[in-house]
Amino acid sequence: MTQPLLAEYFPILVFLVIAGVIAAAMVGGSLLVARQKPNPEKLSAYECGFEPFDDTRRRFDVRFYLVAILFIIFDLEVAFLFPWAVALGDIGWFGFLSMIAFLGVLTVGFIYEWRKGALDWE
Amino acid sequence: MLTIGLAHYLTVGAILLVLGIFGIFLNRKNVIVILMSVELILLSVNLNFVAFSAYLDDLAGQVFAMFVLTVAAAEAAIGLAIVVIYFRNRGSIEVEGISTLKG
Amino acid sequence: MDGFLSTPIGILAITLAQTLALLVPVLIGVAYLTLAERKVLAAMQMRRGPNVVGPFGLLQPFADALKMLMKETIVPSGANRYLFLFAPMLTFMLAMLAWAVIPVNEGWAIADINVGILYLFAISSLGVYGIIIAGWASNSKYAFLGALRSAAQMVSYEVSMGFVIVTVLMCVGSLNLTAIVKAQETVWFFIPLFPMFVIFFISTLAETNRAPFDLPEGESELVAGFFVEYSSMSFALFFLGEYANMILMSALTTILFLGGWLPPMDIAPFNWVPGPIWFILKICLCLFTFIWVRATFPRYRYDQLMRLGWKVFLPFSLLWLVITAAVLKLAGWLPA
Amino acid sequence: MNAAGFPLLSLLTFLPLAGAAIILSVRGEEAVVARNARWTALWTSLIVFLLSLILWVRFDASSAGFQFEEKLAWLPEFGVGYHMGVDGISVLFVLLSTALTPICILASWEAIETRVREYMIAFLVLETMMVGMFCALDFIVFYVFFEAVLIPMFLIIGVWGGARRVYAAFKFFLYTLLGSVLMLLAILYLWYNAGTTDIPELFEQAVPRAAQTWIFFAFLASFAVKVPMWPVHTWLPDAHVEAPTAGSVILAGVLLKMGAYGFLRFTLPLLPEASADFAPLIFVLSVVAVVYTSLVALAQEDMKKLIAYSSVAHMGIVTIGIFSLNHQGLSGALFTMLAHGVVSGALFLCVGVLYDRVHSREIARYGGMASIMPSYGLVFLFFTMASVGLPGLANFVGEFLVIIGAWKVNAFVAFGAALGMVLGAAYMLYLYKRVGFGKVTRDDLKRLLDLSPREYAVFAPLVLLTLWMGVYPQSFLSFFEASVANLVARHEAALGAARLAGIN
Amino acid sequence: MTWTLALPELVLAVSALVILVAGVIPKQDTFFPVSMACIGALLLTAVLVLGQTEGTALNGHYVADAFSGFMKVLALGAAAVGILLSLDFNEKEGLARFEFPILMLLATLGMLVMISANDLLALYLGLELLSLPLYVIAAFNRDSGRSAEAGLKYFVLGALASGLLLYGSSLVYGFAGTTNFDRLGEAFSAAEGVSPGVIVGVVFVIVGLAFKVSAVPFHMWTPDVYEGAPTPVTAFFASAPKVAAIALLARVLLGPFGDLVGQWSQVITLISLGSMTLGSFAAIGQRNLKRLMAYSSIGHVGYALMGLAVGTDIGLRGLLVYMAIYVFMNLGTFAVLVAMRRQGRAVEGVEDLAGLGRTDPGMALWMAIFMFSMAGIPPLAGFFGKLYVFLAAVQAGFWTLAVVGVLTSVVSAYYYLRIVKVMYFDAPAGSLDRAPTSLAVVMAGTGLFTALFALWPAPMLAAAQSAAAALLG
Repeated sequence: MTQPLLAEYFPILVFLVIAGVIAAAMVGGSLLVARQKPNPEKLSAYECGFEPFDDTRRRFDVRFYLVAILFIIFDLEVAFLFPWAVALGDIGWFGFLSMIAFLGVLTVGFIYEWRKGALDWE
Repeated sequence: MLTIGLAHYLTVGAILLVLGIFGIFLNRKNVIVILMSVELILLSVNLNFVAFSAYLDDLAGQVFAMFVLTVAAAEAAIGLAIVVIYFRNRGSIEVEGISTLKG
Repeated sequence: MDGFLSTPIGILAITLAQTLALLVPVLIGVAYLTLAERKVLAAMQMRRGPNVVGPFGLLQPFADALKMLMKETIVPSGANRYLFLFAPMLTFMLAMLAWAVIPVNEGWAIADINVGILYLFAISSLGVYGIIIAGWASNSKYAFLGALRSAAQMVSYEVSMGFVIVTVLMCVGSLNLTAIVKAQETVWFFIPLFPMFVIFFISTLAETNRAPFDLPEGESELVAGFFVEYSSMSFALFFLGEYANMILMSALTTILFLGGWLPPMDIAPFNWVPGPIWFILKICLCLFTFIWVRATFPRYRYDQLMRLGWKVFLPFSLLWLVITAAVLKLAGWLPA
Repeated sequence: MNAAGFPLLSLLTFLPLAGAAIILSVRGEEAVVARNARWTALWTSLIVFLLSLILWVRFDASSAGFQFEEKLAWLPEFGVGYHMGVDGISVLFVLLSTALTPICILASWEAIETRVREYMIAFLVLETMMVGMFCALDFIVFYVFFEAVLIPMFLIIGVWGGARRVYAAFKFFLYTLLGSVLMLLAILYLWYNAGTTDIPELFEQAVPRAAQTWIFFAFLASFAVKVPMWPVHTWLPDAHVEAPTAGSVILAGVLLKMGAYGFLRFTLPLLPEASADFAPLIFVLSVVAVVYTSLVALAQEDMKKLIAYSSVAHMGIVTIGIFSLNHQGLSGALFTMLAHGVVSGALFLCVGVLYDRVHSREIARYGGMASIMPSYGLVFLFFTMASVGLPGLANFVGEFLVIIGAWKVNAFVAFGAALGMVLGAAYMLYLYKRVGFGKVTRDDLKRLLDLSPREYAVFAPLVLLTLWMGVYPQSFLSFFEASVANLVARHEAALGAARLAGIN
Repeated sequence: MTWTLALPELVLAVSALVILVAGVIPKQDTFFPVSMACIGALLLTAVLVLGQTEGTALNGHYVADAFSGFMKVLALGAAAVGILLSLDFNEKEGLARFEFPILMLLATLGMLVMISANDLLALYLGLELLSLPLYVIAAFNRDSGRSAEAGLKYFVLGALASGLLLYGSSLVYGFAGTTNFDRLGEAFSAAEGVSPGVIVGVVFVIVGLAFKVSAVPFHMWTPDVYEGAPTPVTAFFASAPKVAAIALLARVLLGPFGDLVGQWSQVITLISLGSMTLGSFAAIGQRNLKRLMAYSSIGHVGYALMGLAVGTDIGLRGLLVYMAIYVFMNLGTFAVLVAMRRQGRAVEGVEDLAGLGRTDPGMALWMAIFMFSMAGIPPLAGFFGKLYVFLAAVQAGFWTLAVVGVLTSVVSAYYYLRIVKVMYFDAPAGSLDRAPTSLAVVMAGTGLFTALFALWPAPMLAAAQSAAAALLG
């Protein structure tokens, strides 16, 4: 524990371990205690009583993918905003306006997406 | 206790880099793996930057890492978009298939 | 004794004790939240709710737990076995892990790290993984689509949540959760930042897949969403995770906007009540609102939900962020 | 600027381009365009020729220096300028170029039927490049013109040539380009060494002894291909055979002289020691060329190919003359170059006359032409004799001087050159015997018409020139007397200085 | 604040954003007006670049000098012509989406940032700002498998390249302690030896940039991408980004790493040799013109890098002149390639040019001029580019480079001549459609430049000289 930075995070590690143990214990306990009697009908996928027609992991609406990309972009924007927000008092007007310019660029991107219908469903 | 020094970080970084490069060139299956390898390379770079930054007690490295993260995100987005287009045209993203253009 | 406590083993022992001291109440809270929800909903719908097991049905959660434990764990034939079992564990662990940084009172955080809010934000983002993995590993269309919808919905609202948090941070000047609470000694942030408070609260509903945003598990279309194939304890873990997340989000709302453990006014009799009690009370208030909303509003359509997230919340919170920043800057109210 | 302040050489160089521009701007029906193009090209080239006669008149033969000089800044920071001027060595080549161009245009009047416009443009551009090259007094400018010749010539062979024109055009282009780029490196070295590429200034600077060998071989690579010397001559027969008649004329008449001119202009003055050192090598190559290609010529079945090989042999004599490094040798080489330019050009035209009528160059296809086409037979005979070196006709003077020059250096070399002359007589007369005399083997030949007025117009100046050069060579020799003397003197001085340096 | 120095970039960035918003709002198709606006923005930026003062700005991340001015004007001009080339083609191929010119504009912005970068961070950002739009426009033809494949390949190798470059940057940063070029330069000029970590870093940086300029052995993507991408995109790829990447390479190597010239010179020499050789030999067998041009561009990069390898003032000047001339020839050639359509369908085989000399003499003339110029035959412009780099090599005693250079230029002359041969010697294989005015203008403009450069080379040489002087101090 020589490094104070790591010491701060030590409880989180403990937390992780305990949470993991609890979760595993619950699943494992159920596996041990409960009666396991599998049969093919029980194990088949839930689909109104008949066999699935095709592979489940098939192509899906590209919009989900679009949402993922938009999320990445905006989340990164947020990631930049965090330090900026904290340090806003120290960085003066130049710092303030830089971020406004950055947000402006993102806004342009946002307007573009909006107009192109990337945000519409159906 | 074991002290983790700069050399350890650099070694991990170098290993990640090599893994990434090999992932790109030895991968015979899936384009997505290539994208992941690229991310791995960028990860190794970030590790280097942050380690150096801590070692040199200089913030520039961390700033650099932030920018790399951002660009990596944009790159991943574009990469995925291109893979999607490719898939729409070909119906497959196997690496073997990417050889219509050659000569 | 002092000597023992400063050895690594001692520190480990203390941390373990602290962890359990936090986790056990949270788990019990989760258990009773399920009961509370049923009770409150019943009351709102002029019913009685569970009242058979124990007095007023107070032992109902334990009965449920026992039933779950005794059920067979079914792993569908086409599923990816390990991922299938891992997904609920992950969800549960993440829901627990976030609690490590929540300050219940001044100095009562197990890990009072200086980037606490960032940590919370990160951990709650990871929740998507549990859902995606579950949906993918189940090899069932309903689960898969449910997972996709759920993931999309969560990430959509996370963005505006991020903006809201940033707005709060501007007023605080620190990422530390304790510091955030302390900054509200004069005024709780939900008053000056009321619009952001509203956005944040609604986003937490979406983030936890609660009504009216419970599309991913909409019974009528996706039967139970991403965890349709789950049974037994793994199902219970998802359930626990979801409710733990509700409590967590309430705690976060409390910390960010409702002054954490601070009393409404620093005068008697309010300041006689200890901080943790205030904290729990505020959480309960939020939770009640969660349930209240569920009882009141019909479910959103998916397109309405996405529209709300991307076309209303996002631009609005972004705009409000800029306005707040500009006002703070112009008025010189920024924390040094 | 020359004394009159009039940029005569630039005018001579770029006037053809103006003609080309006029042709380019003409639009309309194909026949009209073709007629226009022919006339414009002819008039342009004639005007250029007439202007070039001013050179003849105003040139001061007693001076060894450069005359009609013009100088303009071009790439000043590198010491490269647009510098034009002529001396005794180059002036007659300018005239040769300007004289042959109108003849070529006239010769292709009817032979070229397709894409006349482009053809005429190519020829005028070619004229610009040839004149510019002989006038250039800056090494880079020289190189630019030297190389640029390839473009129009490539197109002339490739577009209007015979069956294997593509192969021939590529071979021609790549062979010469390969040689030239090596020379470019040598030029760059000299440039870096002297800080200038101005030729008169370069003459003042001694090139380090160690570098001379390399530069010599770099120059040799370029000029030997152009001359062409054995064994890099193989592009020539192909190019000659496939090129249209006028193309062959220009190729033999002017382009082959570019290599020899390069030796005279650059190799000898700039690299005196290396030239002296490697003269034996050149002699060997040249004698081999003379003898070997003469023998090859004997075996040819194709008239053009035969004349092409004869060109290689004649140019071998030229290189012998140049590297004999004495007054007679150099004068003889220069004279042979001029004479060969006229005579071999005329011989190609003679072949062209037959080819236009019969569309075959096969020797066996002909026979008895002298009786069917008497005037033609006479002209052909005249030039055959000139080529053989009959005294009184052009070639004799030059070759005789070369043999004298060579004799002074090495008797075997002189013997080789003389042997070449003998063999030359053999294959040329054998050619004439088979084509001009003998039985008329085919009936279609009997209906052939004799020379047309246009063809008379083409041949007349060449006949006159050949006679003039043979009968009164002094009028040409006097032009380069002073320059050659100066060249020899400087060469010996340089060698002497080097020897002194070596002794000390 | 000194940020006003970066006015050209700012103006370009703002105009890109404004045009994007203006282009997306109307309901109808805005491809043409947006393209025109983009060209306008590029020209405006070029004017601003010409009026730029010198100095550094933005905490030393940004530098403006004669070198950056020269390269920027070149890149901007090439980009403007690139958009001009796309106008007609995109309409006919159904690619007339207004994003196209804007992506080019953004890529150009990236180039400007690269050219003016005075810090590894700025370098990286500029490079990525350039690359990301290029990945997209390589795959711009969404319905073409070839285009998608080109985009994918370009993306994968481009991402790998920037990864390697970054790794190198991280090593340089770590072992030298700074990312600023000026301070790096000071660090390396110090007497004590340089850490091997830095050398490794520099090599990685060179590798990354060599990918971008498609120099051997990092050229693998070039032919495929050039062939697959839509032709105007290929034209753009082959011109402007190359200028920027070469500029960056020159600035990085001669600026901060100028004192390590002994170390990197060998690397660049090998790259140059390889590029020249491969560029000339591999193109011989190509039947597809775009592929052929890809190898040709590899070769040209080899020649240009020759100027860098020698590391002298003359060498740098040669590099600049070479790139400038290359851009002109290249854009002209691609104007012809873009114009190649038969009955409305785009064709790109060498044999499709057959008999062009008869069916469309004008276009054939320009193409012939470009081909002879690329082969380096005087008096066309291409010769002068080669002249300068060869002079530099000879002057610095890099004989291997010079000799290999002239020999490969003879080899490459073969395939350039082959195109001339197909156009003039072969029988027409059906005529091509008449070139639209915009392309004809580009052909004529670049063709006249190429043909007449010899008449008045002084202005460009003077500009190159002052640019080189600015970089070498």
